[in-house]
Amino acid sequence: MRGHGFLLANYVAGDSLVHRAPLALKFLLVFACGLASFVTVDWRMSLGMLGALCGLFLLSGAGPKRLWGAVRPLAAVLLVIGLFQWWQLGAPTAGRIVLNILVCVVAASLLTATTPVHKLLDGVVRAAGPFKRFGADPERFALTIGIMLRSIPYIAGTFADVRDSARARGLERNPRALVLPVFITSVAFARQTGEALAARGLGEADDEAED
Amino acid sequence: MSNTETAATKTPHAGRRRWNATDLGLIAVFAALVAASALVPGLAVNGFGVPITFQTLAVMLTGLVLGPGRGFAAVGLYVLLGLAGLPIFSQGRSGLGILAGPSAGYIIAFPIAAGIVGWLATVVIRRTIKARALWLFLSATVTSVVVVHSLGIAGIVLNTKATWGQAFLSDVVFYPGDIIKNVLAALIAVALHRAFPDILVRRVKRTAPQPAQA
Amino acid sequence: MPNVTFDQAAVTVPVDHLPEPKVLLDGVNLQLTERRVGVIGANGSGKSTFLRLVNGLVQPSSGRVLVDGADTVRSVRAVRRTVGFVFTDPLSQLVMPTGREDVELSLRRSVKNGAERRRQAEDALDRLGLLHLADQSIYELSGGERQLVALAAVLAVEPAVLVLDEPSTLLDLRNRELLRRTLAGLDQQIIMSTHDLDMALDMDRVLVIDQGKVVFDGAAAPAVAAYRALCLASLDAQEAQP
Amino acid sequence: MPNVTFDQAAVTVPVDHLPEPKVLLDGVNLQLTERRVGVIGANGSGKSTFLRLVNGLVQPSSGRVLVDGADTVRSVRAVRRTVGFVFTDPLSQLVMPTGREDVELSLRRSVKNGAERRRQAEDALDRLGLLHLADQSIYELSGGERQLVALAAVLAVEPAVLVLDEPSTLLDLRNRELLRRTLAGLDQQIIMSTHDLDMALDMDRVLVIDQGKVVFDGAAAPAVAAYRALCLASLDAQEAQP
Ligand SMILES: Nc1ncnc2c1ncn2[C@@H]1O[C@H](COP(=O)(O)OP(=O)(O)OP(=O)(O)O)[C@@H](O)[C@H]1O
Ligand SMILES: Nc1ncnc2c1ncn2[C@@H]1O[C@H](COP(=O)(O)OP(=O)(O)OP(=O)(O)O)[C@@H](O)[C@H]1O
Ligand SMILES: O=C(O)CCCC[C@@H]1SC[C@@H]2NC(=O)N[C@@H]21
Ligand SMILES: [Mg+2]
Ligand SMILES: [Mg+2]
Repeated sequence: MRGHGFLLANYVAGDSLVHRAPLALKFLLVFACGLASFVTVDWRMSLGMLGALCGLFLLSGAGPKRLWGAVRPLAAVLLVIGLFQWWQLGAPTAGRIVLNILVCVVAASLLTATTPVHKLLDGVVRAAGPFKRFGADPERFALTIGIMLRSIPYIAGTFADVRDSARARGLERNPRALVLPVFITSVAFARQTGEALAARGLGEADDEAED
Repeated sequence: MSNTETAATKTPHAGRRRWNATDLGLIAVFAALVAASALVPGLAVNGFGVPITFQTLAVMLTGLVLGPGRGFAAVGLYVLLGLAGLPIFSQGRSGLGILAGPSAGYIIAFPIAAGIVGWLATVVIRRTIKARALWLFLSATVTSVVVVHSLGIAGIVLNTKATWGQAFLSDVVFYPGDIIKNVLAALIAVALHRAFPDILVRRVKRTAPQPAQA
Repeated sequence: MPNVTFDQAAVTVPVDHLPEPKVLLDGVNLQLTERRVGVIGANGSGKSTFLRLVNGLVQPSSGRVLVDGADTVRSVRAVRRTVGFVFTDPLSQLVMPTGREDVELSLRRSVKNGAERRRQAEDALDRLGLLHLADQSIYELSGGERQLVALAAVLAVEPAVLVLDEPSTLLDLRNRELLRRTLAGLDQQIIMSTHDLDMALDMDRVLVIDQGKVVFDGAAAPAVAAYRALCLASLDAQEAQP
Repeated sequence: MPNVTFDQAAVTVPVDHLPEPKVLLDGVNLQLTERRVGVIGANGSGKSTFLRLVNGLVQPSSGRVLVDGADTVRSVRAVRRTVGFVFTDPLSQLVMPTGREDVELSLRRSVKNGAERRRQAEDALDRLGLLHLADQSIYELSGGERQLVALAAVLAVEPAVLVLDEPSTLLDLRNRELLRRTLAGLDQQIIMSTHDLDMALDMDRVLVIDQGKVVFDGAAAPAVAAYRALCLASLDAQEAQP
């Protein structure tokens, strides 16, 4: 679980059109998809968008497995929402809602699957540049985002690991042994990551600069 | 060598302490925790399509464990990335459009709530050893009523054509769940403070003054 | 002694970017009835996968694994009652904030009375000389102290089969000796992987695993010799390469 | 060689359930200028604390630690540029999904240009013979490969001092030998803790730490002998007790 693209597909090296597209453009696409999902009124339009995005994703060479990997964690949620909305608002609306969510997920994965992490960080650093004068530190901001993106699959992974260690001791029915460790391991992971960065001189505030 | 020069610039506790790498790690991971909590399917939905979610648990826990500054930053980062297009709002939604929807008030309230409950937690941790869980629970519940639910209701009224009364009634359904989640958040927070005693109130003090010269 | 049987057990996992699934363990056929069984082999050879099969943490993709006749897939719960498991990384095993709480958690299933549980937990910690660290956060223990606490948590419940995945990696000379003596004093069956070849030499039977296959199975001394030969061969191969 | 100076450095931490703060390290006075310094001692004696002082991951509660004259508290950034740190578990150190990205992360601070960074990262991986693994997920690497990738990420920024906390514990025979050879080929000053006494014997100077104090400081062979004696004494004391 740990190493897998969860919600966001992992980067796949490549030289496709999507890989070479400027980061700003890809981000704009993600952003637009987020907006569009509130504007589209017809499920057929959503379906069209989803189809186009999936096409782009496959064009990038990242493969259908990765695409499915990113979407899979949401499958249960989407099924529940879909059925519930169908019952409440009818099939077309339910379809639109579910498709719109998929559009957002695939768009975000398209960005992460075709952009190496350091380019993403460079992009954030550039975007946050103007806030420097208000005391922001773009480099550290970008680093934090980088760690967060990496932590989502990690946390999902700890669920599995914790279940393993509870099972190994025959405690798989003990809610305390299942819930608490997820949080404890996540915090431990956070501190470990922080220390690992600090040891490499990353992420610390400038001590030479104003303090 | 550089002693005289650095002595002047390094005043560790004057003014705001700057975050170190560990703080950044904590902010990032708690933001991720909130994101992960949004994906746990929220079954019931109130009249305006706002689901019951585990976000409130994660948001309160973030404040209770990280304190005001880092708590606000972590949940703020989560909201920012969600608005930017990462599918991490409830039910995998994302984007600026959410600000026009019925959840808008709740989402805006999240970082503020984390900040306030974080401040309360600092006070509780400094003052108490026993019954910490109870005080933390009370802090979370007061914050959730005063900040999350009131801003949430305001959001519903603003973004839908509902009256205050309708909005209030639709919000009330969340209370039982939120209270249970706050109990959990408080219990987990107490355990986390035991596992990581220096996470919020820094215990390590520099005892002896620095020798001026070697 | 209990009887751990591998019946054509194989483990394969699909890997994202490979067309074929990866073979972690390849059709293992064995009956383990000795009191002390050692498992040695290179990093990534499949030792942990092998051990995890014994208590059902990993399920065979084909074939079966039986502990005293109970299938690790169909009767997981029975198997887990018989088999205790110690992870290499103590932090992936310790789930409570302090050592005491963690050992007590282990005992929850077998000891219902709270006071008695507490007594037994302290006992277990004391046997490894850890009582003074019982209430310290596990994140503030040193690496070796943590590994001992993890061991205490599993030893406390006295399982009939004890599976240990490299239990001595973080231990110092003294605690390694303590672990050796502790294990020597136990009546349970022990199945243990280790990179510490001295420890392997104590075993009644040693398996050498290489690339998912059991390539040697026999007495300790020749097994260790076989493993050393394997290592040297691969080092020489690498030397020759560039 | 760089000069690492401990000037009455002590580390104490308050522990919740204890009335007195705990002493982790007790007024250490040392100058380390040798090329290879080993640190050995029992579990919980204070080795990791000692090593962490060198790059400011732990701050002295009193006294000072200087690296080439720079104080580890007042000039952390300068110190961290000079001192690279390798943790026991490479997975806790590698923060990016692939080796290449992790090494590039290391270089972020010093190299602003993306293409140049990429080139230097490949260089760093190539120097340890790891280029062919650059794009593999770190979870799919073997233990030894992972440890070497972690080392490459630290070496990429060319630190003058390399601190390693038990780098070989998770490694098999072959990878241990590989790590040894790699370390032997480096120009940096190396300060390393280890429970592997063979590895300690390679060092130019070895410190034995016991209960927060440096109880021996000298050549490798007598240091290892002193440590063995210490262990035996404490084991005998325990035997005698019950
Ligand atoms: N879920 C998985 N998916 C893909 N590969 C895996 C998975 N689990 C293990 N592996 C791979 O299977 C091989 C065997 O792993 P295993 O953990 O059993 O090795 P090991 O002998 O215990 O090694 P070590 O001595 O380093 O602990 C390794 O190459 C590992 O990378
Ligand atoms: N933050 C802390 N709070 C309280 N005690 C601590 C803390 N950190 C470490 N200790 C204690 O300090 C002692 C020294 O720890 P340290 O990690 O330096 O030992 P070590 O020599 O590296 O041991 P090992 O060989 O097991 O890694 C241990 O007894 C540990 O329990
Ligand atoms: O769409 C979102 O991401 C936000 C959903 C907000 C849900 C609110 S938070 C307070 C209240 N308690 C719940 O369980 N759900 C609502
Ligand atoms: Mg293993
Ligand atoms: Mg240590």
